[in-house]
Amino acid sequence: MTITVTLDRTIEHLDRGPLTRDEMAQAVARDIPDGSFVNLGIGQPTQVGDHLSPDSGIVLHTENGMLGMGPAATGDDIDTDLTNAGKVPVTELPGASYFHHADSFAMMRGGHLDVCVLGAFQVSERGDLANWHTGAPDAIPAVGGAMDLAIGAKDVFVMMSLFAKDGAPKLVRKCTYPLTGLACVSRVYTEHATFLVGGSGVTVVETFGTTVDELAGRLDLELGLIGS
Amino acid sequence: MTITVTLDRTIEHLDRGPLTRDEMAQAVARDIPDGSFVNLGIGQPTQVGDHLSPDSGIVLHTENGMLGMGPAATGDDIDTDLTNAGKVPVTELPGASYFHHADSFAMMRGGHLDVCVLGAFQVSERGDLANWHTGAPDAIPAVGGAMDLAIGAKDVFVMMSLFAKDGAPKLVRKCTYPLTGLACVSRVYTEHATFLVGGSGVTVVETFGTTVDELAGRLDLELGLIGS
Amino acid sequence: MTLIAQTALEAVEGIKDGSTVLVGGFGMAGMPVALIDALIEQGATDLEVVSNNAGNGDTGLAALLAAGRVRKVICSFPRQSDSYVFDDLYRAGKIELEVVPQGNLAERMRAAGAGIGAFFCPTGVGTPLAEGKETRTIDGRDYVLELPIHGDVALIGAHAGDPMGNLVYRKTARNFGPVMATAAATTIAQVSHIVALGDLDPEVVVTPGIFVDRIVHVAQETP
Amino acid sequence: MTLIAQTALEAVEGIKDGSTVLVGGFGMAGMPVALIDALIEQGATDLEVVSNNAGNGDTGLAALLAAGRVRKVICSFPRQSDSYVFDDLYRAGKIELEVVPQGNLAERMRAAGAGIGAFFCPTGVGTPLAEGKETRTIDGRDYVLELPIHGDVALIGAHAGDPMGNLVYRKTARNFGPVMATAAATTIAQVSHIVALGDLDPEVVVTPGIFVDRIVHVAQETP
Repeated sequence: MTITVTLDRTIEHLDRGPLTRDEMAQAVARDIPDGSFVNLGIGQPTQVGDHLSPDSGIVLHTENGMLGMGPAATGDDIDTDLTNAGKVPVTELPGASYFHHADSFAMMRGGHLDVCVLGAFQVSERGDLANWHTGAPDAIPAVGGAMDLAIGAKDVFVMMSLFAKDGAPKLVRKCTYPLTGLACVSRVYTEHATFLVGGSGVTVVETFGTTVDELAGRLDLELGLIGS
Repeated sequence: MTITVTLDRTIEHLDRGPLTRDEMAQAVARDIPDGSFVNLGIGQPTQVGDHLSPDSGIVLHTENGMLGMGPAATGDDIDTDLTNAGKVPVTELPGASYFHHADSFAMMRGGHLDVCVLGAFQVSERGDLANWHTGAPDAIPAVGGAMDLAIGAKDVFVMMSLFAKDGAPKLVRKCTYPLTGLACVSRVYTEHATFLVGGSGVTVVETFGTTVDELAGRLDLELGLIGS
Repeated sequence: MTLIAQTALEAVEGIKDGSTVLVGGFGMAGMPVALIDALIEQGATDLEVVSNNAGNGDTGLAALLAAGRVRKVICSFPRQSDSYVFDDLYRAGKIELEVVPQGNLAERMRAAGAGIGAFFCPTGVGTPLAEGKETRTIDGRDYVLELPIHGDVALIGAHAGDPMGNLVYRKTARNFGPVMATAAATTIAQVSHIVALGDLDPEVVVTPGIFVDRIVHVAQETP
Repeated sequence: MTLIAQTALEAVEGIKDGSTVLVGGFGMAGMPVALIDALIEQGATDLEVVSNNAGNGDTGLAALLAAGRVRKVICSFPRQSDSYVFDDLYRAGKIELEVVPQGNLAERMRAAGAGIGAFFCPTGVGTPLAEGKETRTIDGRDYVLELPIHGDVALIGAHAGDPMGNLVYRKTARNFGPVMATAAATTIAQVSHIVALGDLDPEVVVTPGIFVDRIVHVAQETP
């Protein structure tokens, strides 16, 4: 799938931003082409679903064995046999299908999904992803489907805050956390800006409430501009 | 699965034999334990099905995607979407299931079938099988499921005539025809005798219309006797 | 997004010369005859065809071969009582042949669809079909390394499809269809019935629509 | 031959100390709670458990762990908000852990059931979970060699089963059950319904009875 980028839009949006989480989810949703097959990772990426138009023809995959997943289930619609990968009860849309775990991950690994949206601890300029382990020596390792998702879609979008709590950038030259996947991320959505990564390095698509120069000052990276 | 051999029966049956093809099929059927999952190869082995008792609980697999295959279909029961591996219309028994080719051969390769019955050009004393190619230089090679079947059941039984048209034995020290599988055959049913092969060599289980000594004279093999 | 084509010819539009075409079916069961006929009309040539057999009589795959459109056949069993079109081309040196054990044919396409780079397979060890291939002993058993078979296009037959491209099959006509659908960049299915969205129970869908690019309704003699 | 056990305890009879036990379910969906409870009562110990998670709260898998019966867990995601039983055992060095990416967990069991000796997988390349494993570049992409995971026993949950052992599942409770059923020497299923032979449409059977050794009826809250 080719992601089409509109070249004539303003890169720096100083009138709004930083974006709220919901606005970030909206920004991601806007970039998912109609008719795509999409997997939304656990946590924040799940919110992207709220901004997908029902007539977009976008079909959601959940790695625990379903295509055509609908919104979260409430009240009488809750069925403990029907959950998303975060184990939250969900609903089924017309045209859905169920399959087992090996088939579900074969579908991902085989490159049949168009877009996967994930959270991250760090993303590197070449698109390496670190999102499964902080590297803390006492942490109990747990990977779930993170590594499968990282390599399992034609495009991997990351949604994350641009800076960690200690102020360190999370978009970096080289990840210091244990990796989830190599050169797999194509886009990074943050509250301050949206970036393309991989290939020729980091390109700023849009900023929100900040200038590219300000961003460059806070990131230890070469920043290219979209369309330049 | 362990094949239980009755040790107190007479080995040499001089009063009957050589067996007809139908009697050979009957001999094979008698040795298939109740409740087995069985694949019958194309051609002569298919006849074994005629001698399996309906209350044996034996379930037939066909590699084109079915368990619970019934007898050949006739008249109005013929459905071109329902055939065996020989492309002959068949029927469906209660408790049947359908699956695709990858799943069907995974089932075989994974060792889930108990018995497979095949024809052969040659079988060696250690159980090597040659049944797909005569080695003739102008023959068009065609293997079908032969190699998958050869390695795909806990026990592989071969049904064949003991001698080729030119009189050469088909149960041999070493196959001269191109191989289908190594050390895969456990039993060989012929019109003159039934043999165990593999492991410790060739053992005569029963003869029909001939003595063990006569057989030994016609075969270039050491013959052991069952139970000895 | 699955396209519902109005004709078989529209369904096969754009198949390029030199393509690898996976063709479903086992005997006539599941054979996408209308799509093959359309491919003959469409005109793509220099094709590599992957199918269980290499054509019967003068129709379907045999007609495609007879039209000189196929450079190579990858199959398990070319030689049949009525495979004279293939036989003549092969004996005349006009077509290449790669014989693959039937289960390896299925598993190699499954690997292609599942993103597996290669797999160690016990089938064919010690036989001429393993010659030149890497072998390895794992846990006391011998295996041959087998590579995926990717298709540019898959042509398959199914019983019913919905507008999402979800497919169900009938009996042993299922055979190679579901596997080929996963292994090709573009999958085209001829179906006996097109049903409305929501008419296929999600529990019984065999091929999820994500694998299916185009479907076309073709009346078939079986229900 | 599939045995219809009268009780969950009868269904788990004979599971030996030291067994590798594949346990189905993803969260509570498809989790064979009654079989795990029966396994606790049955008493087998020194077990290696393969499951997506490592237990939640104090019941099911967590209770088996708390009873000290599990030597090692192979799973994709042990750490959860309520995985305190596993967490404590792990931090105390009382249990081994092998973390496997979720898709590799499924595919490695699929390989075991399908007679594949090993496979080259793109998942985890360049990450700590690939350390020490053979890697290879095939057709320009990097892969890690992954080995099958065989079970001595699989404990799975399904929606309905028939006397042949054929199983169907409900919605996302299908998850690991069909794969684990193929990968274990003995597969034991708890089902919400036992139906008569012939009551399951052969087209919709998900796990053919050949993979199922014992089934037991256990009333469950979902239909």
